[in-house]
Amino acid sequence: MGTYFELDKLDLLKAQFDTAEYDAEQAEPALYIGKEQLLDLMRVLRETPTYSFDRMGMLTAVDYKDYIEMVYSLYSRRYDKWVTVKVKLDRDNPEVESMTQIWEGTNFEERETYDLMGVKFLHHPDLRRILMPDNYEAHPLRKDFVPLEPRIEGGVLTWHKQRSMS
Amino acid sequence: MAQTEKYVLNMGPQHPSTHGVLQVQVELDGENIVGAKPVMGYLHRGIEKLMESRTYVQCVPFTDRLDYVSAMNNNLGFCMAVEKLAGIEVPERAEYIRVICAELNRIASHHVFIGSLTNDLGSATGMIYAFRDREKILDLFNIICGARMTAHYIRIGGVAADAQDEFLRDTQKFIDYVPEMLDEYNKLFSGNEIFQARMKKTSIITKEMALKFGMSGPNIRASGVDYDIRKIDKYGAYGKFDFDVPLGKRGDNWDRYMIRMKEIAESAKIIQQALDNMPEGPYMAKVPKVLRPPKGDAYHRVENTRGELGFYIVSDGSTKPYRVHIRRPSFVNLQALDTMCKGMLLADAVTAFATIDPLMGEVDC
Amino acid sequence: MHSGILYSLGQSLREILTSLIGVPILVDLLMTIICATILLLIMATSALVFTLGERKICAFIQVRIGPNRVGPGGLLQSVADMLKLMDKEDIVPRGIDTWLWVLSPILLLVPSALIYAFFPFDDGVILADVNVGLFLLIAITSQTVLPFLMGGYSSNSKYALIGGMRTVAQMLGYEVPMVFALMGIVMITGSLKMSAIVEAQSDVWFIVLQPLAFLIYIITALVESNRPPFNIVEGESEIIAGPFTEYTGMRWALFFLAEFSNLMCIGILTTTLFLGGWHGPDFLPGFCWFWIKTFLCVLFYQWVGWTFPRARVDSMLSFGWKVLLPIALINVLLTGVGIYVYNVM
Amino acid sequence: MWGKGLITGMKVTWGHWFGKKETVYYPEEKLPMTERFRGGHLAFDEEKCIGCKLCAIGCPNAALDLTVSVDENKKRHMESYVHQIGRCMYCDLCIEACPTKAISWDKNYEFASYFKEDMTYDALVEARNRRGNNE
Repeated sequence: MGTYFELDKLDLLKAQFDTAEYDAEQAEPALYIGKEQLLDLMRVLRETPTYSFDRMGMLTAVDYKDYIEMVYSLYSRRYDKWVTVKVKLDRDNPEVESMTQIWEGTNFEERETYDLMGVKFLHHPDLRRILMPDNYEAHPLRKDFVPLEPRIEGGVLTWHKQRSMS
Repeated sequence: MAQTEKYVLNMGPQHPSTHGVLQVQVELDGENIVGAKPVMGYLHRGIEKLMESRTYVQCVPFTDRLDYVSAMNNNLGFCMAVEKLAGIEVPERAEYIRVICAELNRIASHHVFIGSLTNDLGSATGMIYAFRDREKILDLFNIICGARMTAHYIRIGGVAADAQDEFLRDTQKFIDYVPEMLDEYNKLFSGNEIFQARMKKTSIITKEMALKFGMSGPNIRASGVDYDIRKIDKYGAYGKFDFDVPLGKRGDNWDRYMIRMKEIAESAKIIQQALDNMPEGPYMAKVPKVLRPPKGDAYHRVENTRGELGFYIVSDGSTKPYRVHIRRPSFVNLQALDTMCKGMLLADAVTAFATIDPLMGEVDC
Repeated sequence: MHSGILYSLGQSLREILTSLIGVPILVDLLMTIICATILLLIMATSALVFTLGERKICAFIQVRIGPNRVGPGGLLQSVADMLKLMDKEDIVPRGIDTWLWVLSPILLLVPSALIYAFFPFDDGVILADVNVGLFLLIAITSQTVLPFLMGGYSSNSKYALIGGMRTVAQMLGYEVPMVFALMGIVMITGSLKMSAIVEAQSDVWFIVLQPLAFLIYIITALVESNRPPFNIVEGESEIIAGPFTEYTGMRWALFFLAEFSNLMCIGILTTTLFLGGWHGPDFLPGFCWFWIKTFLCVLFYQWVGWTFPRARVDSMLSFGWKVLLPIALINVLLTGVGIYVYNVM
Repeated sequence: MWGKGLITGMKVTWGHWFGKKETVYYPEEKLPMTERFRGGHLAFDEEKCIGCKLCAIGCPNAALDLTVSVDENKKRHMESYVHQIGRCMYCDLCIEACPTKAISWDKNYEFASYFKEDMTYDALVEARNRRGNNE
């Protein structure tokens, strides 16, 4: 079981990036970062030899009703270390830099997050829906999601908002 | 002036060899593949969403349906994530039983791999032989938990019921049979020249590519990257067992096949050690009837048959998880399909689907 | 002169007909019709027998029981299969080239039925003992390519088209080594006549004199008849069913029939060319030996088919051109040298 | 090399040709079900049931539809115990939840049906029928 990223290194990062924050009280504090600096932070985490987080372990988004939080779990194979990076996004228009610019293997996971949570990834090579039908409009994993109604119109399956749930 | 045209062939979702409902849009130039685009979502059931409205205990049977040929591994991953979140200590005997079940299921899943691979290569006999042996493992699961595939045996805090002597005895019998079984497979396909000609030096994934795509499991190990979470994380009781991580050299189809053959032997080794050192004691930790993990989040990963299976659980302090995200290995691995198929023949595409071993229940979640 | 039950049976039938009609040309015509009918019946029943055989053999190899419900021990399974196929809806896909599509399965049956005319089933029992028998045989079996291509082209399906094109590639790759392999036999016999080839094996079977040619022939025969491991034309895991993808019901059954008829045909050819035809110890009549050998050959082909995975198109073609053809040529050379040495001694 | 692998492969298949078969003649010969086998209908024991509905609460898919009546002694009685097999995923949680072990699987796996309606049944009625037949 790999250990968590050391606090002093988190401090270093905090000094380097002005939007970086973490809760020192927690045992395994997540590193919060502003979305403008995310890409730079990730580059530093990946490319600095003393960090070398070369694997994007997991990438997802959580809908906290007021905001959407992107969660990145990074893993360093060389040092056997973990770090969690979190970004808070505006719920109405969530946009964040795509991690495919650093880890190409996040392509499908980002497409999934876009599909199910509605987070738009900037500079993503191929941002389309992946699990839901292409003409589906809602984002199912949001907390206020109401299933759309399937209807066949002119031989094409279309999706419509439900008329008043009573 | 001769003119050739590229054309797109839709393989799947109904096709004899696409492993469930995977659709691959293969762009062909004659029989040479120019590109292969996987299209998924045909089996999307929204398990992540479903879990948000179930209690933690009720979530466990849904993980069976993710990767339904290695259900025990999924149970294990989810239960360990919840245990990490709620701080539950699992008794040692339960850990051992978990390892036995997970490794048995790994063998069973590799049987499916071998079976579907040989079937895709046109030898239905190989499939029947592999499934015949898989049946023996499923019968073992039937003894220990009463279900053959959707086991729902590993629970939060331990296992559902104690392992009977009958189960342990029959497992021992199966482990004794493994070398004979592998020998038969080696004679029937590994040594077969046609088989080798089709597998060797086709659909190569280099080390760099495997790392780039974030692949995991046997697929990345076939490319020569030593990345086995059982070895790295030593979760559960895995730290107590001695086993090797087989590695490939070239990263071609043949390596991906041989890795799995070797892994079957390694899994048998682990099970043998677990059977020999099986401790006595309780099989279930004291878990509150109504489980309310503290507020927070936890990410736990286990080595599933197909790679790194991770569960990210967010708890808001209630009885139900606020958010569950599943990092599915075959979903991520599938990204390499395009690179694997490029420049190969149509017949190789089928082999590539088989060796990358995606399971649509897991891909679509 | 000829001996054997079948031959004398035919002779007495001819005598009866002659006494009834008296016009020799009509008698000949009638005899031909009767024989052709018998051969077609044999072909149809062979499909029934081999379907069951195939399913049983594959079941035995795969540690299964196999069909066992219809009739005693599942013996009538193939009848049930046939009834099912007749019962099926005849689906004609949209956008096909109707004439080619309809003709393809029918045309496929013609060459596979025609070649039965050149097989010596027993001493003197051969429908058309022409001087260029072997040549005609090879010429006619190559014709099966055309209906496959027609079916593949006209189906308006990419899978079928790929299958159809594969047939052509495979025919080009394998017809040549096959002909060169059979050249050795022709050199020893000094004749293309089928009866002469069998006659030449009365002492030593050609499998002893021509082991290399035998090996090449087995491989090429598997390719010719689309049997696994060389069933790339069908290749069910890649291209569904190749040229037959869009056919259903009886149309598909015709393909099926032709396939099994081809299987029996290569069994018979192996027997005739290499295993001494109807020659055998005297306690059984010649045609019995003929059929026993044929069935053993078919059994062997099925056993091979259910053991091996399918070869890939490119490796298969390069194997045909780069390995089999040189070996076949070497075989011709060796045979020539052998004949020379034999004659000198 | 040189076809040696092909011949060993053929030997393997030949070895199975006359060997013991793994499959069985199914309807005549049935495989035994294990003790813990989960499958079939729910065998309901009316006497043991205390009407606590824990099984229905524990069910992840709401496959159990119960109606309970309370008589004058404040004793709870089961009025109907509808099990929708179409929703059931045989996770065993209802049986484990039962404090009095009033339900168990009847282990009869032969309930395939042509009609969707047959997938919903009342375990209470079935239990009464079964008892009626036994008496």
